[in-house]
Amino acid sequence: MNMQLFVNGIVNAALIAPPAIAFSLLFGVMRFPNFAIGGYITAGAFAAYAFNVQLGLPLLASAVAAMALTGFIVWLSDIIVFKPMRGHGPVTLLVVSIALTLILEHIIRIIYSAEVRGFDIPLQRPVKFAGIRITYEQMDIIALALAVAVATHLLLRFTNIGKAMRATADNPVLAEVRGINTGLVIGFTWLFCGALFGLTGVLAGLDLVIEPLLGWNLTIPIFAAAILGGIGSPYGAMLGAVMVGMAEELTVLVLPSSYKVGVGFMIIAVLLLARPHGLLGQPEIRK
Amino acid sequence: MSAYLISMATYVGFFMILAIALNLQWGMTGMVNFGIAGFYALGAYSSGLLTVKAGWPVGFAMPAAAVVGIAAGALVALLSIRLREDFLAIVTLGFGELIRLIALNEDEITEGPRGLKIDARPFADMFDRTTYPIVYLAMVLAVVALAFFIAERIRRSPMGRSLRAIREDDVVAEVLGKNVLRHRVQVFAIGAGFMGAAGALYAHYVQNISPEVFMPMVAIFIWMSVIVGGAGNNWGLLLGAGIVMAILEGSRFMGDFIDFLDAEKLSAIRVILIGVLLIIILRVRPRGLMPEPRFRYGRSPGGGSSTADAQS
Amino acid sequence: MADALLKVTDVCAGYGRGDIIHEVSLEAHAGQIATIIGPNGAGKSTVIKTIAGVLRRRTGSIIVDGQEIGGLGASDVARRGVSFVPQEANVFRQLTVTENLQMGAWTDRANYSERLARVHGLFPVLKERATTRAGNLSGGQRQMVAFGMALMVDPQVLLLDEPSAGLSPVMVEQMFDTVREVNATGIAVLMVEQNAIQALRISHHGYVMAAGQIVLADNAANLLDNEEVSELYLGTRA
Amino acid sequence: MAEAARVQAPSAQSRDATIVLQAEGLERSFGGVRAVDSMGFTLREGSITGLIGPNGAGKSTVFNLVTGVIKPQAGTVRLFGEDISRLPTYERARRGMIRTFQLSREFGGLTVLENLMLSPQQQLGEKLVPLFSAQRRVHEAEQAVYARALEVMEISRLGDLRDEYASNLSGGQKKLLELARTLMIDCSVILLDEPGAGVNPALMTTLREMILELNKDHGKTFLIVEHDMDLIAALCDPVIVMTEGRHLLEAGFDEIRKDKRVIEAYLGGAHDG
Amino acid sequence: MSRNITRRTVLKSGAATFAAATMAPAILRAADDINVGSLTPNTGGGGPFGPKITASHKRVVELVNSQGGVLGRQINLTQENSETNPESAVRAADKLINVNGVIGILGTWSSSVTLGIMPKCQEAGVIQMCTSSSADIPVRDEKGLVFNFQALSPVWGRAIASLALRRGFNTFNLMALNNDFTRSMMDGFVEIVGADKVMIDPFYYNGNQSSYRSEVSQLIESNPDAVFIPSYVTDFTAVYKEIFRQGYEGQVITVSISTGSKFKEAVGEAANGIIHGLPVPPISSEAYRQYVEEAELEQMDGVQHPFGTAGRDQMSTLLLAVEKAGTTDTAQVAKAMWDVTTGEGKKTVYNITDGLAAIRAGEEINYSGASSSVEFDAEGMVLGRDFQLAEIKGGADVVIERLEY
Repeated sequence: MNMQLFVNGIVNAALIAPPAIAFSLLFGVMRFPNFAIGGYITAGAFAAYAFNVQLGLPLLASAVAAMALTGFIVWLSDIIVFKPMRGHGPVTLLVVSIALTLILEHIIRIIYSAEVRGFDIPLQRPVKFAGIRITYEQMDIIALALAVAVATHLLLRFTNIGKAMRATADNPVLAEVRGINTGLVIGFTWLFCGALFGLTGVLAGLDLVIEPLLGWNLTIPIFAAAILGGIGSPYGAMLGAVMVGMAEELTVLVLPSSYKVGVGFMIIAVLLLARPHGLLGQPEIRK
Repeated sequence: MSAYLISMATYVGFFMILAIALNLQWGMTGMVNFGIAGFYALGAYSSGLLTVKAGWPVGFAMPAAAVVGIAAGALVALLSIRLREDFLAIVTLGFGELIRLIALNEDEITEGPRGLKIDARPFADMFDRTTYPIVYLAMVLAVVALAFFIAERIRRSPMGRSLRAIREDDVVAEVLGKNVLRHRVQVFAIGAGFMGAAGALYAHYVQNISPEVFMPMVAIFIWMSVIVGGAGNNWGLLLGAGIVMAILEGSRFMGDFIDFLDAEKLSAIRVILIGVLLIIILRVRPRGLMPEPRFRYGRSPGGGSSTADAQS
Repeated sequence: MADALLKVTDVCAGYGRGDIIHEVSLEAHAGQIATIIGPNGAGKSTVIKTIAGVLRRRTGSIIVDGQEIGGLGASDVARRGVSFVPQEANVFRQLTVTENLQMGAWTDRANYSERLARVHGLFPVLKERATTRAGNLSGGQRQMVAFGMALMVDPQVLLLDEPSAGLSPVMVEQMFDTVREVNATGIAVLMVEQNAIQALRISHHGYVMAAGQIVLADNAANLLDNEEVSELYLGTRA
Repeated sequence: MAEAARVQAPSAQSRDATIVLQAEGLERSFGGVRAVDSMGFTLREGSITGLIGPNGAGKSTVFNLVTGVIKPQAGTVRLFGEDISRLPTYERARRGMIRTFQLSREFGGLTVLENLMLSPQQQLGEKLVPLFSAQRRVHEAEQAVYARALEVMEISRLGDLRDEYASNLSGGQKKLLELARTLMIDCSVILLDEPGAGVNPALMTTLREMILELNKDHGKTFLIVEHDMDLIAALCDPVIVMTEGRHLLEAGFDEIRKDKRVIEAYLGGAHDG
Repeated sequence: MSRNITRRTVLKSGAATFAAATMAPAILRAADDINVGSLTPNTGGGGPFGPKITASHKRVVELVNSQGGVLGRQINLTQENSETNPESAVRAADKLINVNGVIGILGTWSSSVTLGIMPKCQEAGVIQMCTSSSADIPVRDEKGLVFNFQALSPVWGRAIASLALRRGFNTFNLMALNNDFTRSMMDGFVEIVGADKVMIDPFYYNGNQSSYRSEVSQLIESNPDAVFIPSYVTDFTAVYKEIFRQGYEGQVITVSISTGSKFKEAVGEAANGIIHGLPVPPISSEAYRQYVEEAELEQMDGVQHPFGTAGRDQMSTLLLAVEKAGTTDTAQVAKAMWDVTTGEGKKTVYNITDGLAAIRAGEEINYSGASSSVEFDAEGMVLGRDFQLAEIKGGADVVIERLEY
């Protein structure tokens, strides 16, 4: 049982790590917690549904197309909603992003109603070894999450655009002064993160159910993972995802499962009280 | 029709109390609270359970709800006061969810998901059925006025000045000898007390409360009220609460005019409308419809008044 | 005298509604150092930020090497060979020293290794601490990184906003030595300084600003000798 | 000028004066790097003590440790003989120790007047109960604070800016405001972190005069971190030199400017003769 | 801005908005209409069902209006969204009662909404018709104005349990979505199978979670013969996918509302083998056939429309009762509800057209509905709904057993 819970936790973590990384990256550049990730993820799931079920594309192609479309939607949301509001306080933008997620969710409702949906692929039975059950699909999800983490790391560390992203997140005015077109970099960041949210939509659609609240349900764990890892730090977000994923699963050992959501929050609260800047976050000392 | 207006005004009253409380906590002191629904629920359940299960008279139960709110607020503030604002957001959100989960799961006490039926209503036997809603509205407005008076007195006082300083830079405020912790805990507790009182008023008004009432969406509406009205401005948020409720309720009447939309699409369009309006208002008036006024002291010649004159 | 490399004519700029600088005109020539001094709030930093494109000029023209750059954003200005070192927050704290220098070379990655070698030559400590995050450096070392970044391209014009602020006396000296060295390679330097006397001593030209306007322009030596200037802006030290 | 100023400053002869502030064995590391390493010093009543040293020597950290903004890993701080090491920052402030910051930290959303009126400690109107029970006395106290703020604005030449948001002030005006804020406070020790940074020479004179006046006429004790050696020379005796988190030496400025170690590490050639 | 203007602005804008928004429809409304409210869950947990209930309400009203109305008056239907949330449902009910002046609020679905608006409805004397299963509903209805078209959930639990026992399962584990409806259903289930056959304590999960993995691990850990999972379709779909993925090979039993066609589409072939039960419309009945035709649905073997059919029956019986009572006085209409639905030896009608005609012809009628034969007990709770257990085979529901009343 406990080993199984451990595996469950890893799968959870794999599901929330990519969006937590994206959320963190976005926070780094935009400096506000974007609650619209729920809407983005839902949009990704429905986009993939449209390509896969309605247009009959294979799932893999649908996933890629959904990532592209979500990236575009997310980028567009910046152009229309957030870009004109640069310089506003983080709390104002947070409220705006909540409004945005409500808008996205309900546009999807108008088009698709609240019915449950799934992709056009059969459910898989697990393989069993050493008392652990895991499906190939879940292994794929874990592998994908790792790939996203590594790819993001390589992107940020070794490519020019990645370095420019870090520079822009660090100090946008200086980046501009050094000749970096921060507008382009920010646009790329939205697109990249949007694609990750799209991917999450696909994976969450596989794992859970495609319905208008899909992304909203994932928002808090993602937010928690990003915060635990020290918001704005993509590597921390991966670690945070593992912790949140595990915490959610292991809760059932000590408390009724109906308290699961709350316990996740409690763990976050306790950790934040012990380390107010997250696990990998650095306190800032101003002179 | 007028009965409807009276009851909507009563709901606006609940929103106003919550908004005044949030303004005190966030608008004036900079403490983010996304757990409004939790304090609201705490007040509602405290007063409800004290009357239903403990047999308290409603006249004692309702103030007790405010006290419970104050205690919970102080506790939450003490625990989480050093957190950055976005972290405080998630901790308070978690507190709200925790309260809701407790109400949901501890059904031996709270009746859980089937909801708590509350019969007791203040002064109910003194008035007939048609005038009672007006009496209730008056009661709610009296609490709005009290909350407003307290919040406004604080805002204009040296304490309000310290609070705004803490909002700007808590480290410097502390270096200047301000007891930041005490200020924050006090203000958060007072705000939570208002929220508790609002919850109690709500509970005895609708007479049936269940955990589903206290979803985080309530917090979002109150945030919208404060932001749309103008953070830091108590008059503004009264306006904001009125506007948010007017949008929420007014959009119901769209269905009476637009026939071709089915109910599902219509309700989706309502929410979209609310979201779009919020974004537009914030775009056009980023500091709200009535921004925080600049404080000017004692400008009037010979007047010698040193109280803040908050006109802009 | 040859045509000025940087020529600012009648520039107005500011934040929000009002202008902070009014009809400012000044020049910087290749191989020379020009310094702006003046009281706090006079708008010195605003001038230099406007030239760098961090702030858009409202009227007037800014010409670099014969081309109008007024109205361009900071990144486009940087591409025109103008390298700006801001006063505060002038390094990428989360990036390593070397990554910072790479960012410096963003607009022109040709001859990267030669330039890196040159910057390492100027500031050997940057080579030692190549993989340290800039945020973990001391104030003086950060200033070197900032300066080094600006030199990772071959700028025509170097704009410095109070390069000596917050530096210990020995560091201030080094900094000014470096400015002189860089300038000797033919770059036009325009800087804003509080440390007016030391700055004017290495400068060719000086501008005195007050209340958003240039009130006096002369060669640096004359300004140093000008009694009015020393009383008002250099302190009563003489 | 420097000579003249130094004569006015309290001289090193008052060695036997009461010790106001005493720090011993302060230690603090950040991420494995020792920022402050068994640092100690004493401030004598009525002195203006300078604290100098190369960038990164740990001067600002010492300020943070002494005022409690950062908790030390070891060491004690005594104010008037009382161990304040465990006290929260605001309690230290209330015992008479106030500081400024290297980069001005004004309350940007408050007006200049409010920044000043805010500063007096333990105002009656800042307490919740009197606000509702003793409004008359609150009002009177506020009148007094207001009157004092007007005086201070006069002294610090900020009168024209009274209703301006502090965020709209220029860098030098902000410095002035920070110092003016300390004038509002009934304190005995003032720690200034680079009061001269970013201040032009003319304003520097005002600043210097204000510090001297506070010291001579009001008996306030100063600890000043500064890179401007003219200011240090004009005001400070003794001067403490820090390097690498440690107390290197303490002496009069004349002695320090001749010290080889100091010249090498800090002063450079400009001041050696 | 001076304070006075400010205050005025607040009052003005608030009052004006409300007045403008609320007066207009009141003017538009003809004074003589009979006003009926439909308060359905078009979003939130009941989102998949609300629109169907609403559509049924609307169809019946349109039909009646086109045939001249009831008591010679047109029916004016106002629809509101309960959002499956009592907080906004109470305000919606307020509007229906005070602005639209409805005689009844039909279609509430979740128990918390039905119970949440009950104090308001009771006070205003408004009839409530719901498909909620909380055992508290009859208890809190003090005026006899509430009619429930859904069997109470303990009844569901008991029926499903007895059908499951007959299939020969010996050990069970139970897990339920955390709400009132499912809680009492688990109690009913355990009551019949016996606590000794339940291997671990029944437990609850919350909807809208980001994963149900640990709950499922817990549920199937002891490998029982069967698991019973009272739930709604959204959470059940996610839970079932997880059960399948974790390799459970015993029997999954749930309620049919969670296994509609959308569920089957969403999980594909894996759905085969699930057993589900619920009170069913009498699918062999005439009323059900008519409903499927009216709603332009495909005739299916299974039981796909428990709430749509209930919506039809709610509106039909209410209007029949009005016609029967000859007045819109709600106390009398409520009394007439039994007259038109319950009792022996009356003429059976399957739709409102026939029913109205029969009443006008002076006949006693008994409406037999699409959701059930619609017989009420003394407390207004529906009696004798057929109950059926079906198995999903080849992507369709195959009835394996029926309990008929």
